[in-house]
Amino acid sequence: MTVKEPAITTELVASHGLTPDEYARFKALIGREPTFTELGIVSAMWNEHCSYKSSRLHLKGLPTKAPWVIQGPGENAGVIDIGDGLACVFKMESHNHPSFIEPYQGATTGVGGILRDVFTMGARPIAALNALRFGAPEHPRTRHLVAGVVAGIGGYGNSFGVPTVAGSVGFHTRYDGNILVNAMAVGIARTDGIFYAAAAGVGNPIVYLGSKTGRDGIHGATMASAEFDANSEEKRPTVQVGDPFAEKLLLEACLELMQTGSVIAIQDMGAAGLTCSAVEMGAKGGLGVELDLDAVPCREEGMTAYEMMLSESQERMLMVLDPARQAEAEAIFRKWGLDFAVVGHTTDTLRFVVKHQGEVKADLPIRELGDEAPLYDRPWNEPVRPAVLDPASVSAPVPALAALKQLLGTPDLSSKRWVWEQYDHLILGNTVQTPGGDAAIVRVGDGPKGLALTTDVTPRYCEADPVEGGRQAVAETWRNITAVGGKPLAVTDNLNFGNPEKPEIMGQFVGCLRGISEACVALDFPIVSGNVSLYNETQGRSILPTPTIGGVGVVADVTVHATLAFKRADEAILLVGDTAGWLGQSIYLREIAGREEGAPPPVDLAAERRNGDFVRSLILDKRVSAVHDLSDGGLLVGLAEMAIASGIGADLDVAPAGVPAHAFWFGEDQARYLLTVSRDQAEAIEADARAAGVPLTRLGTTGGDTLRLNGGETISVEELARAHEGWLPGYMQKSS
Amino acid sequence: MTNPTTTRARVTVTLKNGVLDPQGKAIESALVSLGVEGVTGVRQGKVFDIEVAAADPARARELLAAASEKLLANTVIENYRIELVED
Amino acid sequence: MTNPTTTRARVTVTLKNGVLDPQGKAIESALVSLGVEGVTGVRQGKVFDIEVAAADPARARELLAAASEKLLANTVIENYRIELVED
Amino acid sequence: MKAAVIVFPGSNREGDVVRALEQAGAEVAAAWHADHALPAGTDLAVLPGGFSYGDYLRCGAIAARAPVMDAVRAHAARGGLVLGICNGFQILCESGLLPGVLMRNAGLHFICRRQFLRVERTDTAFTRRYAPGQAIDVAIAHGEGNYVADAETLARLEGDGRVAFRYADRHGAVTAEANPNGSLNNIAGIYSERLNVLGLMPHPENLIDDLVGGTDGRGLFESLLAA
Ligand SMILES: Nc1ncnc2c1ncn2[C@@H]1O[C@H](COP(=O)(O)OP(=O)(O)O)[C@@H](O)[C@H]1O
Ligand SMILES: [Mg+2]
Repeated sequence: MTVKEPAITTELVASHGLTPDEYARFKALIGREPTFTELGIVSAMWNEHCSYKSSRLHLKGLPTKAPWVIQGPGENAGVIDIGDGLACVFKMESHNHPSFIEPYQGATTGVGGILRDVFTMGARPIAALNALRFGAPEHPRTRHLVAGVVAGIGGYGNSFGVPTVAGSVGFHTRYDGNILVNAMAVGIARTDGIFYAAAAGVGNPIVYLGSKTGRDGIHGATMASAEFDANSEEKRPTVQVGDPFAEKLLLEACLELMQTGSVIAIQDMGAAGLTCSAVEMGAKGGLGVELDLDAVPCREEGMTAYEMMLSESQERMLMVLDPARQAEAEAIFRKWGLDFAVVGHTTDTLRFVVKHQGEVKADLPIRELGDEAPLYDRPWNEPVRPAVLDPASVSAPVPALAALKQLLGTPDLSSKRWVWEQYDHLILGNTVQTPGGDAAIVRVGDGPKGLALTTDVTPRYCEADPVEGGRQAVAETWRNITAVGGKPLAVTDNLNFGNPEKPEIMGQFVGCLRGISEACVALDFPIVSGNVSLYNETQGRSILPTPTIGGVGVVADVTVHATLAFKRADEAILLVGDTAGWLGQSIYLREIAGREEGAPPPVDLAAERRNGDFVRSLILDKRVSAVHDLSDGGLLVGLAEMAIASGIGADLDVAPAGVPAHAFWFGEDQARYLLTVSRDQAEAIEADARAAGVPLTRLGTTGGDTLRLNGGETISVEELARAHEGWLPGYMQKSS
Repeated sequence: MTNPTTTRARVTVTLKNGVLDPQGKAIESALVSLGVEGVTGVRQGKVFDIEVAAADPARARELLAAASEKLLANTVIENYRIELVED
Repeated sequence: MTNPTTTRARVTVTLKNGVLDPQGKAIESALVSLGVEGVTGVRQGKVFDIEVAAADPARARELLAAASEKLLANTVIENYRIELVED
Repeated sequence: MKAAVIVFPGSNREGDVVRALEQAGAEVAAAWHADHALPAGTDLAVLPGGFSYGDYLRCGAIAARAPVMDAVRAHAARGGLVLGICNGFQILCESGLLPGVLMRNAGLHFICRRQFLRVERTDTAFTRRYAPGQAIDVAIAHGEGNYVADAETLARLEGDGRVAFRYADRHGAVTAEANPNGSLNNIAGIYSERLNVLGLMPHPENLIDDLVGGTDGRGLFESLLAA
């Protein structure tokens, strides 16, 4: 049964997302009209997602090198050396659009995809993280999206068996039509056991592994199907369904197979499945690839070459195997109940040849598919920097502690316990620091080494000033790792922006990247992997620029780390870092004063480093009992979080000098930490800070079960805890 | 035995064609290994047995359609079917 | 379009009377809070659409009963019902 | 003590329980779902947590019918010890080794958090290292842990003292607020008639280390080793 393929028309080309110029370029490259299958292949290879055509130019400038970087961007995930022959493999990826359409399945397949990226490189996943942005709580779809996305992330990770240990959740009306679901996975491999995508050797078998291929997620073409197939809607679900069980088996089978030494190259099938994976393996290895689609395990009957090449069915892998070990490899996959099929071989022709039912469906130059992909230097506008907001111009309508309680119960600052309690964060028995702290700490094997992990970004800062916002995202990531005693090593990024064809959006992108680069250089914090998600825009309104940063640090001995909870009464509370009372773009300004304006807090990277290194050395010398970095909401919010986590109160007796009180308490100045130390240590630490050039202020003392400001206002810790813990579960219970 | 002012109904929710059904797949292979011969395909769906406070069948269907659209079925990947139960 | 040597069937598995159904209860209250009026009871069950390689209906039923008893239903708390689908 | 930890496709907490057993001094071997026998000399068969066969259909349903379960049944019938944790508990119920079923949590969400349990009796092979009525701090991580049984079964379990653990508050008080999933009578774990089979939803194997939450889970494994 052969299906008649549609003729290549201008409309068909356009519906594949290719511009007339791009199509002309492709035709020139191959010297003839493409076949329908070839059109599908090039549309997949040259779309934004695979080709990075709008962003590639700017990504080139990112700092990606350091002595401990084993593999930077360009492979399935980044790899860093964490000592003792071990490597940490990690990456973050978005699944924004699918999660908006179908939150549960969109999120599951996002988690599945990023886990696959990590174990494709030979690493066993040991932790997952996520960064989520939803629309305004009042928006009619928000509750449904939150419920579905959270259940989906848990549904996949819990079943797969990886602890989900950290993340972030934010709400803003600018995400009403485009939520963000960024998922990060972290794995551990031996430094001598990393696997790459580059094929090697002519005539080696290309093997398909995992689940069968269905008509999942074949976009581009769904359209043209009017004449192609009347039932296309039913037949080609645009939403993929995740199967964590299959992925768990795939993980075990792949790692077992890698042990045998039979794997020459491996690539997971992600976006544009078979097309991208096969082309990349060949192009990276300087080889041609010939596929025979008759051998592809299919879930449905009558699948065409076009459909097989574009299917995004999940839980699939492509490998180049040592032919001598093929039988051994197949036995492993059969044992795990997975499909195993030789679907092609490597060639020395540098052509990408696809055969189906005895016909050649595609015959393309393999390197050019990637190398000759369009590259755009899109015009961009230098963003206008907003004026600095004078804190004295911001009124303080409510007393500080009343404002504090209100802030703790706002969507952005409220506890996200409702979310992370749906994630198994304890499995594997190595979660030394659970969600709720500054960074999670996961022990590596039986220790003593551990990893400190976090994801961060402050989109409102990025919107107001992309460069400063980019710097801040990296700085906060670095700070969160530092606050638990970790040594920050490297980051992955997930750059979520609107339509890059608009110069102001491109300006945000370029600006954020510049800020990110500066901070990564200054903090010795290279970028080893990442993902770009553009066109997050509905009806002309884009999301807030959201370059999520995922950070990894190493904790040399997990028995020496810090948590944010107060440990006991009668300890000194110290503030590290300068406080100018920066209210521009603060949560206080938005939630209490009802304004969203001003320049975001400036990031002094030298101060970040100086203050952070000082705090880390105190932690490693076991001189502090609790540490928390300051970010959203400022000083009092940070202090309240330390009190709530412990049930212990505090007495603050510092009179803010030269700064309006509410700006002191709620300003979002950067490079700051709160510490507690035993009272007899305080003076020595103050002296050390002075010597190191680190600003340090004594704020007060822990104790009791209330917060007290300068002997005046008080509020019970319990009342604060109720406000903090109450909002999200209360919101999720209400009817939409 | 039923209250004359209520209607009983069954809503059946099934996956659309072509949507992967991991559950069906796992059940199918379990049946094979349990020695149940000849099973060549399994797809799993849900049923909801519902009682609605509406005596009029048209009104009952209306309520059930609302329930299905809003909650019972995920219409991106599932179809639903409403049947009223006669006693 | 079906193969004449196979039979298609639907097995419906429902909770026995008296067995608590937390999911059904939760759906009921969710429907209420979604503003779907008049739902006075929900019980959730499962359906399995199965193809068996048996042309003879009696033989097909036999296989499906085996599948249900051995796996599809937990007969401690669930009932099952087999219907053959006519084309 | 020789323990056999049984791995099904989709098991995922087998490593956690192996670590707890080994730390307590057990000799641990792995068994595979397709095996027809337990490793020679097995004293204790352990069904670990996870999502066996994806937990599709019903939790534990497919695993309960795997070949290795005949061997587990025979082992139990001989009076051998069997421990099922979380998915393992679900498998024991599905296989008929323990009565009742575990249904969807009353709140319908998967819940992962720390949870206190009251130890109901300390004269069994699993709990002799605990004090009677002791409140232990362990972890739960499940979506379907809502224990349900018919009235008669429940009365028999209670009458025979076969409830092993109940969800409780930090003082050991068994209250509705302390019940995370809606289980009848706050039941977190039950024994078989001869007290040689224990199924429980919580994860004592994740609380064996001061650095990772605490050590209240150790008592269970140390009890077994003292058996
Ligand atoms: N989606 C999520 N998944 C897991 N943990 C989360 C999630 N959202 C927030 N958390 C956790 O809640 C705590 C507070 O989050 P956040 O306010 O973003 O921390 P910080 O200000 O230190 O970056 C962190 O421990 C974080 O890991
Ligand atoms: Mg922090």
